[in-house]
Amino acid sequence: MLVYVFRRLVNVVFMLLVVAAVTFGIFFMVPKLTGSDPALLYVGKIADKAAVEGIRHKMGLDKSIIEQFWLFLKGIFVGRDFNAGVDVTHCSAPCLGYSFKTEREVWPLLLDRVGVDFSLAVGASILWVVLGTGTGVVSALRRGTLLDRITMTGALAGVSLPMYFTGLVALAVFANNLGWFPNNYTDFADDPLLWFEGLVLPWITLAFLFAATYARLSRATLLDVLGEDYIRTARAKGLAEPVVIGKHAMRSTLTPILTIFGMDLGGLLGGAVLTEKTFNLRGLGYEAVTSIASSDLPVIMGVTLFAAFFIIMANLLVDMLYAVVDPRVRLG
Amino acid sequence: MSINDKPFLSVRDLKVHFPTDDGLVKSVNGLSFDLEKGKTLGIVGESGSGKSVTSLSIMGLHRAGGKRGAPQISGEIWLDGEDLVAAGPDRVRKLRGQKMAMIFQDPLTAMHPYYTVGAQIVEGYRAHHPGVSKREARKRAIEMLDRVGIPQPDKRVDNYPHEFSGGMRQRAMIAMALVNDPSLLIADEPTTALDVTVQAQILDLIRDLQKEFGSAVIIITHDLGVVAELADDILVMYGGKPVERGPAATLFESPEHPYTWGLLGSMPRLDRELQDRLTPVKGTPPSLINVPSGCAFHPRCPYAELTGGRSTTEVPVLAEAAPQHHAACHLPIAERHRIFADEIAPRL
Amino acid sequence: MTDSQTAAPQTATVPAPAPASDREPLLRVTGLTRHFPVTKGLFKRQVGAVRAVDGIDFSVNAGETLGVVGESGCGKSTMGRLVTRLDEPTGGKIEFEGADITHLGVGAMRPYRRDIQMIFQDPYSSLNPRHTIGTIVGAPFRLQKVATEHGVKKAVQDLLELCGLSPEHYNRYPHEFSGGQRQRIGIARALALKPKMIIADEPVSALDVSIQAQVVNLLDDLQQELGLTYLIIAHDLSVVRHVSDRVAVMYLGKVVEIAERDSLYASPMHPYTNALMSAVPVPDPRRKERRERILLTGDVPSPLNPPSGCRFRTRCWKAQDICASQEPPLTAAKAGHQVACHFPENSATE
Amino acid sequence: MTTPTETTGPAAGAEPEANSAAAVAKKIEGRSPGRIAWDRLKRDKVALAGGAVVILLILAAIFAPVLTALFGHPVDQPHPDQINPDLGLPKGSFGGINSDFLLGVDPTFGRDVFSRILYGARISLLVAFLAATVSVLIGVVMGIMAGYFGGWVDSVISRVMDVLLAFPQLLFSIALVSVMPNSLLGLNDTGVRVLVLVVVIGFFGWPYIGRIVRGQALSLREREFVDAARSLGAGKAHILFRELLPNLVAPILVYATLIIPTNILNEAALSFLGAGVRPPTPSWGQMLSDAVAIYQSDPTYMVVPGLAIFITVLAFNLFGDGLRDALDPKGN
Amino acid sequence: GGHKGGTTGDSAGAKGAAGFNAAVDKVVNASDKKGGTLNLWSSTDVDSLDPGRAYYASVWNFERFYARTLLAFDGKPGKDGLKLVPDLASAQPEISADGKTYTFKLKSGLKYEDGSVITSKDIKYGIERVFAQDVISGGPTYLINELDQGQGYKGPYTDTDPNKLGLKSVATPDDSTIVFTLAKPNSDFPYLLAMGSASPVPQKLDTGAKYGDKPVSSGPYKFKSVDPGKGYELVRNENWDPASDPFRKALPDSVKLTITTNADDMDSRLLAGTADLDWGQTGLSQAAQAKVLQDKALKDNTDDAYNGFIRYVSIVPKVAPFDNIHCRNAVLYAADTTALQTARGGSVAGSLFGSMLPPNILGSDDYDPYGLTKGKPNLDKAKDELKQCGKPDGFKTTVAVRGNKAKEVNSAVALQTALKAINIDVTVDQYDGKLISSVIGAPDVVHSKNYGLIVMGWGADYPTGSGYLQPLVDGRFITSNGNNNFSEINDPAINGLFDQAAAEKDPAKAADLYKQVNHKVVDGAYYLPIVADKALNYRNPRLTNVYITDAFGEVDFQALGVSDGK
Ligand SMILES: Nc1ncnc2c1ncn2[C@@H]1O[C@H](COP(=O)(O)OP(=O)(O)OP(=O)(O)O)[C@@H](O)[C@H]1O
Ligand SMILES: Nc1ncnc2c1ncn2[C@@H]1O[C@H](COP(=O)(O)OP(=O)(O)OP(=O)(O)O)[C@@H](O)[C@H]1O
Ligand SMILES: [Mg+2]
Ligand SMILES: [Mg+2]
Repeated sequence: MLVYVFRRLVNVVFMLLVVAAVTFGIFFMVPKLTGSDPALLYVGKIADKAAVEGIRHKMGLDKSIIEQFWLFLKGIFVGRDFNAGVDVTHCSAPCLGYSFKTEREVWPLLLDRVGVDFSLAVGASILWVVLGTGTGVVSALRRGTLLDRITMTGALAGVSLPMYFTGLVALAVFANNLGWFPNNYTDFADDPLLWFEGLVLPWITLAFLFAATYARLSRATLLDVLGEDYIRTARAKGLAEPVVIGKHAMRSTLTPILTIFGMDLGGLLGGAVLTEKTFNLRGLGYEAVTSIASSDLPVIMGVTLFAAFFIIMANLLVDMLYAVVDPRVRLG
Repeated sequence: MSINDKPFLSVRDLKVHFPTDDGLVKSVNGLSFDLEKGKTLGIVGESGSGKSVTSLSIMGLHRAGGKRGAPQISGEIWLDGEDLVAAGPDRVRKLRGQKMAMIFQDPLTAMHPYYTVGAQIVEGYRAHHPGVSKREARKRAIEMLDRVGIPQPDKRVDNYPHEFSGGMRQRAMIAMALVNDPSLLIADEPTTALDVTVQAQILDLIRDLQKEFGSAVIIITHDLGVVAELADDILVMYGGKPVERGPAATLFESPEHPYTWGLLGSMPRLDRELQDRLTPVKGTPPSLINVPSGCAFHPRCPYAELTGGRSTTEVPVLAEAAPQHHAACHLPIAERHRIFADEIAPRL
Repeated sequence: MTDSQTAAPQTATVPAPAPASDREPLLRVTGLTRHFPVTKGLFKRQVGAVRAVDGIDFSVNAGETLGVVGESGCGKSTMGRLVTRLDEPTGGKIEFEGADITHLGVGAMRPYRRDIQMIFQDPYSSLNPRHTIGTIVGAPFRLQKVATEHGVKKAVQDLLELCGLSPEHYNRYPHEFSGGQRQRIGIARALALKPKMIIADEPVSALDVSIQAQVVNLLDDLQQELGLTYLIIAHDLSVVRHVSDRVAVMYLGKVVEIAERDSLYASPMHPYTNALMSAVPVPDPRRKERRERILLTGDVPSPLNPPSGCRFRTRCWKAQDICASQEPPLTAAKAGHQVACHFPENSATE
Repeated sequence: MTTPTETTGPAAGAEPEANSAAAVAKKIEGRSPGRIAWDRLKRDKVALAGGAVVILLILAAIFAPVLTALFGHPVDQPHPDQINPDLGLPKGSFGGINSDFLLGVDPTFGRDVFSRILYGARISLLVAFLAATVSVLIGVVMGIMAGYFGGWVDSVISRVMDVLLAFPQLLFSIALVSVMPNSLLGLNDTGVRVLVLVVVIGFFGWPYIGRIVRGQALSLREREFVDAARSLGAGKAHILFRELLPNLVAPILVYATLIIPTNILNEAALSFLGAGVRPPTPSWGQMLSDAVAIYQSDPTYMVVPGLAIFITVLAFNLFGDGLRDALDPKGN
Repeated sequence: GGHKGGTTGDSAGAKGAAGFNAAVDKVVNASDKKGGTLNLWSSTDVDSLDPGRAYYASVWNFERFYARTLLAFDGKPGKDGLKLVPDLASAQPEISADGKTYTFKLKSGLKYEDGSVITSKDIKYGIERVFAQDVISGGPTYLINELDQGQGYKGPYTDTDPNKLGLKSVATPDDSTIVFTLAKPNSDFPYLLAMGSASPVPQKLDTGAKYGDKPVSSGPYKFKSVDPGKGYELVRNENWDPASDPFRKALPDSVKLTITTNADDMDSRLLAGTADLDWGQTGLSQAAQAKVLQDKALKDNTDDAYNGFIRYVSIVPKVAPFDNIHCRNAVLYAADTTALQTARGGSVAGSLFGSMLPPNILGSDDYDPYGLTKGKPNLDKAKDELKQCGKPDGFKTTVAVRGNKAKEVNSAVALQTALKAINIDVTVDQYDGKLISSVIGAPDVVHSKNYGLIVMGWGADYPTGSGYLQPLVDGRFITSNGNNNFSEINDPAINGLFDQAAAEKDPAKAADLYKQVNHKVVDGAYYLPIVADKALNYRNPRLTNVYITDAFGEVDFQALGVSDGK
C-alpha cells in the first residue's frame, strides 16, 4: 500500500510536470508565435525599449524557454527572486510565479481564492450526491413507474440545461424578484449566515446539474447491479429486500459513482468558471478568467496547475478509496 | 415417493411465462413432480429447456408480479404443506435460505465480491436466527466451512471470494446454502464451471452432506453423468415441459422418450465400447416463443411419422410407461420398446 | 489479479527423447515453452513468470488425430496458440512439414496459414457479429488472395453445404444462427483453404450435448473426406477418446503422458491420467456404488510457482522423495506409450 | 464482457436467446444488427421525437437565410425604431416581441432575435458536429490502438489521456482561444474562431471516447474472431479496421450523438465566457452573455437563447439515449 | 488613454439641493460635518495605489486622500476644479523669463504619516522613480519626456549617485526648494506636477514595485488595510496638518473602498443606500439605469455628466483609399451617428459631438462641418464624395476594434451597417484589447493589417488642449509602438500651433490656438467623433459636499462627507 501510494505520488508529480510544461509551453510560446510580446503587456502605454528590456529581464523572459521553465520549477520548491537592478521582488516558496500585473505572488492569491471554490464545491457536492443518487436509486427501484419516468425526464432536462442559464433564472427569480437570497458572496469568516445564504443559489444550481448526471448514472448502475448473480444469492439467503438493496446492491452501485465524484469534485475545487461567473463569485475560475482577459500569464499558469493538482489528487484519492471499498483491487 | 403422505415438495402444473418484446416466452409450461425428504431429483435437459426457471420459481426468486421482466407464474408449489405460489413474498422470503436453499453455477459471480466469505455466511445465518450473536454466527460459519472441507476454516473465513480457488468457492457456496440446515437444497449446475477432478469432489460432498442432513435435493444439470451419480429420480425436460420422469436406474436402463434416447446417443461414453459414430439429435432446440405445435420435439424426432400425424397436432401427456416411470410420447409403449431395443440400445 | 508469490528457482528440465517414428511427422514440437512474464512496479520489473507451457514435445502425423486433455489452466490453449503461431513461444521449436516455423513473422507465416487452420471454442465470440456469413467464410480467400474458380461466393456456398449449412445463409449474420450452426460456420471457414492440419481448441465444449454429437460427427466426416490431420484440445475425456487416434495428457504446462488412444484408455500409466479418468461421471446409476474412485485432493498448483520435481507430486498418492527432487522425463514405457512418471501404473516394469 | 450490439445473453443462457433470435430471424429475412437496432429505435417514440427535432434544427440552420427572409429580418440589420433610445432596451414588453419580430429584438441594436437565433444555430451545430468529428476521429484511432496493441502503446496513450483529463479544460480553452490571431490559413475572424473552438472542444473531448473505445477494443481483442483473422494471416490494419472497427460502430455512434449536445453546451459556455465567435456573428452563448447585464430589465432576451440551447441539447440527448438503448438492449 | 474630465455647466461653486445633474456644477448638500465612514464601491479593482504607477482617473482622484503634490486641482465644482492651487508648494512657482525654469518653495512643517518631514528631495525622488519604467511601470510618462533631456536616466534603483538623486534637470538646493529646468518652455508643465506621479516618496520607505501595497501618506488619510481585489481602508493621518492644506476638508473618519465583482450587487447597494458612490464613476448598469430613469425620486440622486472622453473612429490616411480625403469625407457623411450613439448606450451614455476637443477643455466649441450632431447620415453627399474619390461603387476596408469592449464592438458593428448603405464593405477585426500599444499603437501593424478605421476613445491626462489633442494629432508624437496618433497626422501647421501654445502663457490665447488645431483636424476628416462620453452615476443622498470636478470628470472624492455620521 505504502509503495503504491509512493508510486502514485511519483505519478502525480510526473503528470503535474507534464501539465506545467504544456501550459508553460503554450502560454509562453504562443505570444511569440503570434508576434506579440508579453513584456509589452507590463510596460506603460508608450513602451520605452530599455524599459521593455528591463521588464523582460526581470521576468526572465530573456532566457530560453527551458531555462525559464527550470526557474519556474525551482521556484516552486525554493522560492525565487525577480531582479531588476536594485529592485528585487522576492517570491517565497512555493512560488507558483509572480504576477507583475497585480504585483502579487500567485500562491497566496490562489490560496485566497480557493476558499470560495471550496465552499462552493463541498456544499454543492453534498447536495448533489444525496439528491442525485437518492433519486437515481428510487427510480431504479421503481423502474418503469410514473415516478421513474418523471424523475428521469427531469434528470435529462437537468443535463440539457446550461447551468449559467439555470443560474441566471434562479438569480432573477429568487434573488432579484423574491429577494430570498442575496446575490453576492460573503466569506465564512466574516458572517457564516450570509456565507450560507449567498451560496444557497449557487449550490442548488450546481447541484441540479450534477444531480441530474448522478441520478442517471446511479439508476443505470443500480439496475446493472440488481441483475448480478450475487444479488440473487443474497435474496436466496432469505435476506430482507431492504438489506439486499441497502447493503449488497448499494455498495456496488456507489463504487463507480465514487470515481466520477472524485473527478467532479477535483474539477470544481480547481475553479468553477461558469458558476463563478454566473454568480459573481471570486474563486479560482473567476481569477483565471480575469487573468486571461488581462494576459496575466503567471496567474493563468498558477490556476491551471493548481486546478490540475486538484483533479489529479482527487483521482489518486478515489483510487485509494476504491481499493478500500473493493477488496479485489490490489494496490502494489 | 410415498403415496400416503403428502410429499415434501410437490410441484403441480407449474407454468412460468415471460412477456417480452418478441412475444411470450413459455419457459416452463406445465411441470409437475414430487420430491421426498432424503431423496435427490435430477433435472436434465438442453440449454433453455427451463431448468433454471423452474428452480428460481421454487425459490421465489423471480421478479415480483407487475414489474418489468416479471414472469406470469401459475400452478402450485407445495413445500412441506405450504403453497409457495399462493404465499406472500414475505413468507417465501422467510422460507428461503432456511427451509430451502440454492447453489448456483458460477460461485464467483454468485458471491458478493466486496464481502468476506465468512461475512456472507454469517449474514445468511443471522437473517434466520435473529437472536444469535455475531461471535456465535462466526463460529457457525467456520464450522460450516470446515464441514464442506475447506482447510484452515478459521483463517479462510476472512478471505474474500476472489481469494478462493474455483472448487473452494463452490464449497463455500454450499456452506452458505446449508448454514440453516435447509430441508430442500437446489443445486443449479453446481459443477459445470469446474474441472472433472474438482467436480468429483463436489459431487461427493453433496452426496455426503445429503446423507448427513437428510434433506431433499434437486440437482439440475445437462450432464447425464452427473445425475447418474447423484439422483434417485430423474426428470428430463424439453422446451419447458417434462418429457420423461422416472427412477434413475430405469430411466438409464430403458429410457422411454426419443429425446432421452437422443441425449444418450449423442454422448460418447467412457464406460462403453467405442462407438463408430455418435447418434446426435438432429436440428436445433425449439423456440420457446413459437413452440412447435403438438409434441414440441416432433420436428427433431426421427419417429414422428410413426404417430400418424398426432405428434404435430396433439400435445402428449406424461403417461406412466412403467411403474413410476412416465413419458410424454405419442408412440405406443410397445413400439417404443421395440425401437429402443432394436435401434437405440445397440448403438449406446 | 496477480499472484504475489514469487517464482521458485527453476529446476532443469530433462527433455524427453523424440518419439520414434519412421516417417516425418506433419507437425513436430520440441521443448516448446511459453512463460508469461509477471511484472511489477513502475519499471515493469519482471518478478516471475506463469509457466503456461513448460517444455513439451510431441508430434502429429499426417492423417491422424492427436487429442490433448488436461484440467483447466494446464496450458492446453496456450499450446494450441503457440502451434498456430498466434502467440510467440519463449523457447523450443515448432516444425511443420520439416520447416521451422517457430519464430516466423506475420508475413513469413502467411503461406503456412493455408495449411494450418483453427477451429475455436466459443461459437459466439469466434464469428465477428458485424460480418455476414459470406464475409466470414470468404475471408480466407481474400486474406490469402486465393483465386477461386467460380468466384468467392460460389466457393463459400460450396463450403457451407459441405458443413451441412444451407447456401442461402450467405447473407445472414451470425446472431441468426444457433450455437451448433455457428460452429459449423467456423469449421467452414477453417476448411476454406484446404488446410492440411486443423487445430481445434475445445470445439464442442460450449455446445449442448445433443449438438455436440453433430459437430463431432462432422469433424469425423471431414477428416475422412479431406484427409485432414487434427490436433484437438478438449477437457472432456470421453469426447477425446471418441475423436482421437493418440492422446496427450497435460498437467501444469507439461505433457505427462502421451499414447495411442486404446492403450491410454485401457491402461493409463500416469497416476494423474488415472485420477482424471476415474473422476469422469458415468451415466450409469448402477455403477456408482461399485466404482472405486480416485479422489484427488486439492487444486492444481499455481503455474507461477510449480512444485519441484514431478509437478503432480503434491496431489499424488504414490509420491516419494525422488518425485520432489527429480523431474521424471517423458519416456516410452511401451510401444506407442510415453509417460513421465517415476512410478507409472499398469507398467510391465513395476 | 459484452458488446452492446450482440444479442446473446450471458454464457450459460446464451443458447436459448440466440435460438429465439434465430426464430425471429426466420420470419424477417436476414436482419442485420443495424436493422435490428433500427427496428428497436422505431418503437421508441420519445427518441424519435428527439430525432425529429434534431433534424428540424439542422434544416433550420441550413436554411437560415431562407427562413429569415420569410419570417424575419436580415440578421445584422439594426432596427433603432424598436429600441428605447434612453435605455437601449427594446420597446414594448417581452423583449419587443410582436408580429414583425417573432422573438423580439436584441437590446442596443434592435436586431431580429429570431434571425439571430437561427444563425446562432448554425454556429452551434457546426462547431458541435465538427468537434464531435475531431473527438471521434482522434478518440477512435487512439483508443483502438491503445486497446489492441496494449503494452507501451497503451501506456503512452493512456497517460496522454490522463493528462488531458487532468487539464482544467474550460480555463485552458478560454486561454487558448484568447491568444488566437484574427486570421489564419485564409480564414476570417469567425472562421478562425470556429476552427479554434472545434479544435479545442474536439481535442479535449477525445479522451472520453478514447477510453470507451480502448475498453471495447481491449475486450474485443480477446474475442476469438480476432484470433481467427490472425490465423488466416490477417495483418494489423485488417484486424483493426475490418474486424474491430465494425464492432465499435455502435458505441461510437452512440457516443457521437451524446457528445454533440455536450459540445453544444461547451460552445455556448465558451461563447458565454467571451471566447466564442465574435459579434456581429451571433451565437447563443454570446446572446446569453449579453443578456447577463440586462436580464432584470429584458428577461426575454435571456430566456430565448437559453431555451434554444435547452431544446437543442435535450433533443440530442433524447435521441442519443434512445439510440443507445436501441443498440444496447442491456443498457437499460 | 488618459483619465477623464469635463462638464457642460457654467455656473461656479453655487450650492444646491439634490436633483438630477445637481452635482454637475453645484455642491450638493454642502456641509462641514465630520465623522462617519465613506463607503466607496467599485466593480473594477485599482490598477495601482502607487501614485507613480496608476493611470485610472479614479485612482488619481482617490490619491488626493493620501498623496499631495506641489500643485493640485482646486476642490471646486465644474470648471473651477480645473484650477491648480499650491498644495505642498507654498505658492505658485517662480517661472524664469525664458519659461524654462520653475522654482518651488515648500510649505514648512509638512509631514508623512510616520511623522517624518517631507522634503524637496522626496519630491525629486518620487519623480525619479517614474524613470525606472521597468519597475514603476504603468503610470504617465510625461515627466520623463520633459525632464530626461537626453540624460538617459534609468531611475533611482540603478542610480550611481550616492543619494540616488542623479536626475540632472531637477535640483534641490535645500530641503524646501526644488528647481525644474526644462529644455524648452511648456506652459502645461504645472499640470504634470499635479499628477500623483510627482508626489513625494520617502526613499527609505520605498519598496519599489510593491510600493502600492503600502503607499506612505502625505495627505489627510493613510492606509489601514490594503487587500487587493477585495478592498482598501483609509483612516485619518494624524500627522496631516489641515492648516497646510489649501482645499481638503477631510470630513469622514475613514474611507472604505470595497471591490466587488458584482456590478449588479453594487448598483442595488447604491440604490438601497448601503453604498455611497461608484468609485469607478462609469455609470449604472443598464438594468439599474432603466430603473432609475423611470423613477423621479431616484433620478434626482443622479448626475449624467461629461467625463471628458470623446469616443471616435480614427480614419487612417496611410491606408488606401483613405489617402484620398473624399473617401474619408464619404465615411463621415455616411455615418449614422444616432445608431453609433445607441450602440454606446444611448443619449444617457453620451451626446452627439461634431469635433475633437471635449467640452470641458478650454477652446472647445460646437464646430460641426459634417453635421454629425444632426444624427442622420447624409447619403447623397456621401455618394458624391465617393464619386470624387474615384470609388463610386464603394470599396472594402477593415475596422479595428478592441474585442473586450462591448460598446466599441457595438459601435464598429453599427458603423459597418451604416457604411453598407454606400457600398463600403467593412470587416470588423477585433483585436486583443490588452495589446493596444502593439496593434493599433504600432503604425506598421496598422498598415500591414489594412486598418482603415480604428475605433477608440480618449480623455485628457491633463485638462488643456495639448493634454487632450497633442498625443492624437501632433506628428511628433507618432511612435513605433504605444502610438495614439492613429491617423498619423503630421501637419507642420498643426505641430507649429502646439509649439506656439506651449510658449503662450495666457491660457485664453492658448485656447484659441487649440481651437484652430481642432478645426484643422476636423476639416482634414481624420476623425469621426461618435459621442462626448457621459456616465449616469448615482450618489447616496446621505453624502455631503457632492460635486463633479472637471479635473477628473468625476465626483471629487476628497470633498465628500456623510450626513448621518455613520
Ligand atoms: N427474465 C426472463 N425473461 C425472458 N425470458 C427468460 C427470462 N429468464 C429465462 N428466460 C427464458 O426462459 C428459457 C428457459 O431458461 P432457463 O434459464 O430455465 O434454461 P436452462 O434450462 O436453465 O438453460 P441452461 O442450461 O442454459 O442454464 C430460456 O429461453 C430463457 O431465454
Ligand atoms: N496472456 C497470458 N498472460 C498471462 N498468463 C496467461 C496468459 N494466457 C494464459 N495464461 C496462463 O497460462 C496458464 C495456461 O492457460 P491456458 O489458457 O493455456 O489453459 P487451458 O489449459 O487452455 O485452460 P482451460 O481449460 O481453462 O481453457 C493459465 O494459468 C493462464 O492463467
Ligand atoms: Mg440454467
Ligand atoms: Mg483453454
